[in-house]
Amino acid sequence: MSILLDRGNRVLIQGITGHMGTFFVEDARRYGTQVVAGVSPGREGAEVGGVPVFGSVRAARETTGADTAIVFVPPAAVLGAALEAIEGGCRLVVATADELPVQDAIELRAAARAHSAAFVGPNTPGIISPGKAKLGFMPSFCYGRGPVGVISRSGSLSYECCKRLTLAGIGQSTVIGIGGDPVKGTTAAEALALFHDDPETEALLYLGEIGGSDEDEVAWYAARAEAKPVAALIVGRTAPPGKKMGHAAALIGSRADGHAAKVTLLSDAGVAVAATLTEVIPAMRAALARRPAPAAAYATAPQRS
Amino acid sequence: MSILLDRGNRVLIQGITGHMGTFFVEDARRYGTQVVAGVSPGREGAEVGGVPVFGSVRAARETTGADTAIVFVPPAAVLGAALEAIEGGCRLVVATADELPVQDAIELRAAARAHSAAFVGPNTPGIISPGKAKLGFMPSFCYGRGPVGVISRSGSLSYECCKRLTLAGIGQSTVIGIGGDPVKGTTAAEALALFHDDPETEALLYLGEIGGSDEDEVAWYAARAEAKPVAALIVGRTAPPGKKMGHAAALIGSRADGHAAKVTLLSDAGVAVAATLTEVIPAMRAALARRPAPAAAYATAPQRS
Amino acid sequence: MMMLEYQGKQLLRSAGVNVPDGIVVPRNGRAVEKIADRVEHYPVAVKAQVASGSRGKRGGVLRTETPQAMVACARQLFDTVFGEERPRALLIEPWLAIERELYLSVTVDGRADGYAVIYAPKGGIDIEDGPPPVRYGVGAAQRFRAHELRHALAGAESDYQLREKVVALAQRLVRAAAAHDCTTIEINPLAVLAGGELVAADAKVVRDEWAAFRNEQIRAAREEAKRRAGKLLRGCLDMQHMYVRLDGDIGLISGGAGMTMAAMDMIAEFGGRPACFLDCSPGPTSTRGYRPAFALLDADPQVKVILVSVFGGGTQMQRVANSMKEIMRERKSAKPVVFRLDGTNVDQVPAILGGFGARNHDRLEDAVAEAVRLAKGAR
Amino acid sequence: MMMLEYQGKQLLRSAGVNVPDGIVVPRNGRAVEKIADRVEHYPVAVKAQVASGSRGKRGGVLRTETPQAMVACARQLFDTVFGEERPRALLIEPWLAIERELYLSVTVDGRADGYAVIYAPKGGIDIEDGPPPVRYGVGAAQRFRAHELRHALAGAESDYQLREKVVALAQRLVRAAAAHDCTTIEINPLAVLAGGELVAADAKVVRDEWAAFRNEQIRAAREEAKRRAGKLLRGCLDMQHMYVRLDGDIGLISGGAGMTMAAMDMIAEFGGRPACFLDCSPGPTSTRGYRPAFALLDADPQVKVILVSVFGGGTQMQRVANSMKEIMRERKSAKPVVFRLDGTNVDQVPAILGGFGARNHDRLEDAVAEAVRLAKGAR
Repeated sequence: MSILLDRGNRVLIQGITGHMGTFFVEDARRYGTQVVAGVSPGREGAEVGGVPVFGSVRAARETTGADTAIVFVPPAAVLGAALEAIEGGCRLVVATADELPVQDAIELRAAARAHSAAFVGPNTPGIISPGKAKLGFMPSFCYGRGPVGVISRSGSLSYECCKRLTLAGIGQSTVIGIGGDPVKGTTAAEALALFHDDPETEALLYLGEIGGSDEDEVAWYAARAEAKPVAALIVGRTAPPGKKMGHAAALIGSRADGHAAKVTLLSDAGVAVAATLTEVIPAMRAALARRPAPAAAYATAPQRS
Repeated sequence: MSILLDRGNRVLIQGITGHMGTFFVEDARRYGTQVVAGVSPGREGAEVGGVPVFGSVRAARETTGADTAIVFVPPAAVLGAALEAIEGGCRLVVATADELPVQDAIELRAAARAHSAAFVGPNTPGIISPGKAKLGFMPSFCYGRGPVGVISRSGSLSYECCKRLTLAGIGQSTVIGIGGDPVKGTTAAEALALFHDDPETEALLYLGEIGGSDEDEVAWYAARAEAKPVAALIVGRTAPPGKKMGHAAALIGSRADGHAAKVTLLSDAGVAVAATLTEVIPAMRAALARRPAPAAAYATAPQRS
Repeated sequence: MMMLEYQGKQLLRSAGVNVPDGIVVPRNGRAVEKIADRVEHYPVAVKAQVASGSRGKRGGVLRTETPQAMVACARQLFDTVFGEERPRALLIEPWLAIERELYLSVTVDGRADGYAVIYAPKGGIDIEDGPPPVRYGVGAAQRFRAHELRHALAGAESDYQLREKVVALAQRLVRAAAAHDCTTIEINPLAVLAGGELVAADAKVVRDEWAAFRNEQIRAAREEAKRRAGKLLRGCLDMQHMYVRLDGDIGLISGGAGMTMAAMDMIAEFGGRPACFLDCSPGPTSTRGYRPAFALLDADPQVKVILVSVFGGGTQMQRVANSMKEIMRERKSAKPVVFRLDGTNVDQVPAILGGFGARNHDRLEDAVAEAVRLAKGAR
Repeated sequence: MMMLEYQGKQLLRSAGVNVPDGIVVPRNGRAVEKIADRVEHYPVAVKAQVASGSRGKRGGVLRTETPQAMVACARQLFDTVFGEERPRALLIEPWLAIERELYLSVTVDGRADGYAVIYAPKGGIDIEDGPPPVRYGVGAAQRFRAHELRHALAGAESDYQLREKVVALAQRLVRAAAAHDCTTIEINPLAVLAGGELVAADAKVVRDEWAAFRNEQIRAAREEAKRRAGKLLRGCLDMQHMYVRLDGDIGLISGGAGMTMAAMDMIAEFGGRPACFLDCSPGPTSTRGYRPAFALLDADPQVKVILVSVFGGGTQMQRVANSMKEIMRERKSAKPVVFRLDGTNVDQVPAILGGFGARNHDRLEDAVAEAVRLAKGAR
């Protein structure tokens, strides 16, 4: 198992005729992702790397049974494209774009909730279930299949950390980039809930940063008696207050936004917290050491890579 | 029977402590309307003419079982008050206010549809089911109970016409002011559908004017084989093009907006059209003369006044 | 409330829409002289800024090639009357090298429960004169869906790259309309330039005056409209009266838009001619409210007789009758006044009117007939 | 993007919010002399217009009673440095007779899936220093419900008439925030005057820079920020780089906000000090993209060594390596550069870097240790 994405997802690419879309066709397919359709209005009838192009999500879905979308269009067009996918019945929609106005993220989140679709993004590399499928532009070689569910506010940081995990022999069930914006298609809390219900996931790694309130949700989860063990890395210890550190949400505006407050909050909730990157693997091992024996935790035996 | 409003409605007044609200308590009750509650935030615990005042629709409904609301608050506050009533579970909400921004009307209409509530207004005197109840500030003496359902875009014009009907011995089942704004809580089409299903209503009088598209809906209804007979008055024969005649929607912007086009449209659909006020009673009589015999028309015998 | 072209274009520009880089020349003798210094490239379009439509057909847009010709055009346009108004300003823009003209508008439409987007592949003309345009009913602004408009446009616009640009622009217009309380944003023509770029060559923006409480621009425009109105009309506008001047001689003081039109129509039916649409119901139905209406019509030489027609619901008619009594007592004009008051508490009216020698007509027909008779006698 | 107080108040005024009737004095020697002519009533507040916070505590707001004192205050404020900036303008406002100070803000809040309204019955201070304020999670702007905010305020604000005014104002603020792509509108203090009127005595408005494509004001403000930046920084901003200057000596050229912070933190952990947060990932990851980053850090005397740390997903690392090769060839500075490239196609990187005598570090730890060592040596 894994969350949201596995070999079964039938993927359509919005903006398939663009640079990113074209690159993704090959890269994702090489990884095992079922790329079944592209959407590019006005270019219907064309093919990109053997993938048929349609003029609308509806046409693509009717012909190919696509149920998952990834959006590679310019920021001003993301709202329209992602709404089309969400309301057109896709159960998972990923929009990687950064530079999306927060108003548009607010609308997309509301639409996804209304249609019971999972929306991942914006400002994220996407989601990958190692050994099964990838839906985004993360570097495939960093990932290995295993028991750790990873949630990250930051793209590159998740590549770095997952490579460290994989080199340390710790595989991942699914790695989800929830993105660095304040309003998220999938929040840390929602990702935690999905991982909690996923039998393959035995422990969690949360990659957070200063600013925002996602860490509150992680702490809230970790403090529950039935929680799976959680490790976390919080970056931004050296970030000055009042300055936006790249991500819209990475800004220390109040005391609770700061590095120390977040580390304390998470530690108090029982999270194995890495205050810097060098401590990630030890923290992860500490969390994994706390997992219950598999027989007690799952009704069915989890699949391992 | 009647539509939307009868003796059963339990009415709450939003803005009961204001000038209009206070006047309405007495006037409506005198007519037989069940006024059970008022809402005036911060004034909870007070009474107006013996009616208890609450701080919210929720509190009013919980204590009094109110299921119908009339909104007498300043235009800037109408959106908030009417949304509270619609989303708070009232099945009928009347907002008489003119000067409501059309954006707010758009939001209210969407909310009413989402909650399956009837919303009447804005820019209307309200609704009256003669001999049963009134929810608005129309002059009671103009109305009498009977078989004609009246739909009007204009307030005073409906008083004038209903007085003429009543003096001519033609009573009304319900008189609904749909209002003079372009976006309406209840459209002509929706009012027609309600009257069509109302056994007491045997014929319809539609009071329209230049501009807008309500008359298209009336013609569309009247042209149906099973339609109840319709009479109509269209005012504005002498209105110049390109000028707003008081109502936001009463503006001749295209050929279809003009008086002649609307009269032709309705006449062609079989409506007995009065081109001016003096022809209303003859037109109404012509329509009533076309009604089928009651036994053929209804499964159950209609109640008559 | 219609904005002048240059104001509408400012609004469009603020919403990220391409508009020509124009110069606004206010109505002011000295300014005309100085225009030439600010224009760098010719030819330019010199455009009269007037609220009335069909400006183009009436010669309100002139193309000029030289500074001298431009100043001459500017003077000429400032001296021209369009409809009933002289230009309040001129807009001088680079003359666009237009490859194609489109039509695009966003407007409040009851059938759509909100906004509708209208598109025609051939712009620059009255949209009613062409084939039926594409209409996409949006509803509330946040209900705009790019793929729905795209689908609607598919049959009418074969150039898919242009179609995408129109979709993106329409999305921006719908958002701007809602954000700025506009009831109409019409771009006609929407110009396609050689590089495929879309530019709003003209702009008609109508704003919702009832949103004045939350929009300073609208509030200021209403104040400005009052300021421009004569003193007498301003008195009426201050009372929220709705006034449209017509060309007849029977001044109508009325209540309710539909009822006012019904009275106008009946005046015509009885052989008379209404001098105005004057709906006094939005303001106070008191002496204070009606006084400016009488002042306006008494001062208008075209008005021969005044017909007061009010059918009150929330308005209590004995109060209206008492206001009439007060106004008649203080009034200087000798123009005859005909009364037809009806509605709540009308039973008290005849006595009050009788108190100052006036008579209330039970039926509108009788009042109108009397007014028409008096107007004919006065000619 | 934070607006200056006077700009924020202009936005509030346009949305129908009461603000004091102020005069803006731009940074300009002559203007200071002329202020006195435009002020009719004293006392006035002379307020430095700076983006940095806690202006009040730093003496950026002065009360003056006379024209002479005002001019003196204006000169003094123009000469004062707040945080890192001198005032770009002054705002002169009538000194308000405040009966009570409240706090009201609307801000984007992930927990609310959109906007949240924050209210505190005691304003004028840092909201964190008081008791927990009232927080109403709105969500999308059109989800604002007056009765929900009213309910939320019931415990904190006992004056029901004031409560209703706060509800009406909050509704306007939420609408304005959405209409104008603001991420925060904070009014602190929100002044209650003797008549019960609410006036925004201060305003902090932050706009969403990603909405620049549909909002000309935001686009213009971004351009203005670039214009104000030095030439070198402007080169980076033109490439969409995100730059925050810090006080260390290790210049960091990095990709990804989180990864950049991780590298900063590791530098500190290893005993070094980062000179900046410089995330180059939003722009082109090409020679064109990285060149201004090197130009900026090479020219900064505080920077002793440059650490290039990029972990690419969509970015192909052989391209980044080739860009580095090109930049190193054309670069004049002798500052040492340490590389740690990883990610897609990293296997091609060592050969390319080796081609110009550089070495790629496999692990960030090694690269950081090397950079810290070099920086210490350079001191």
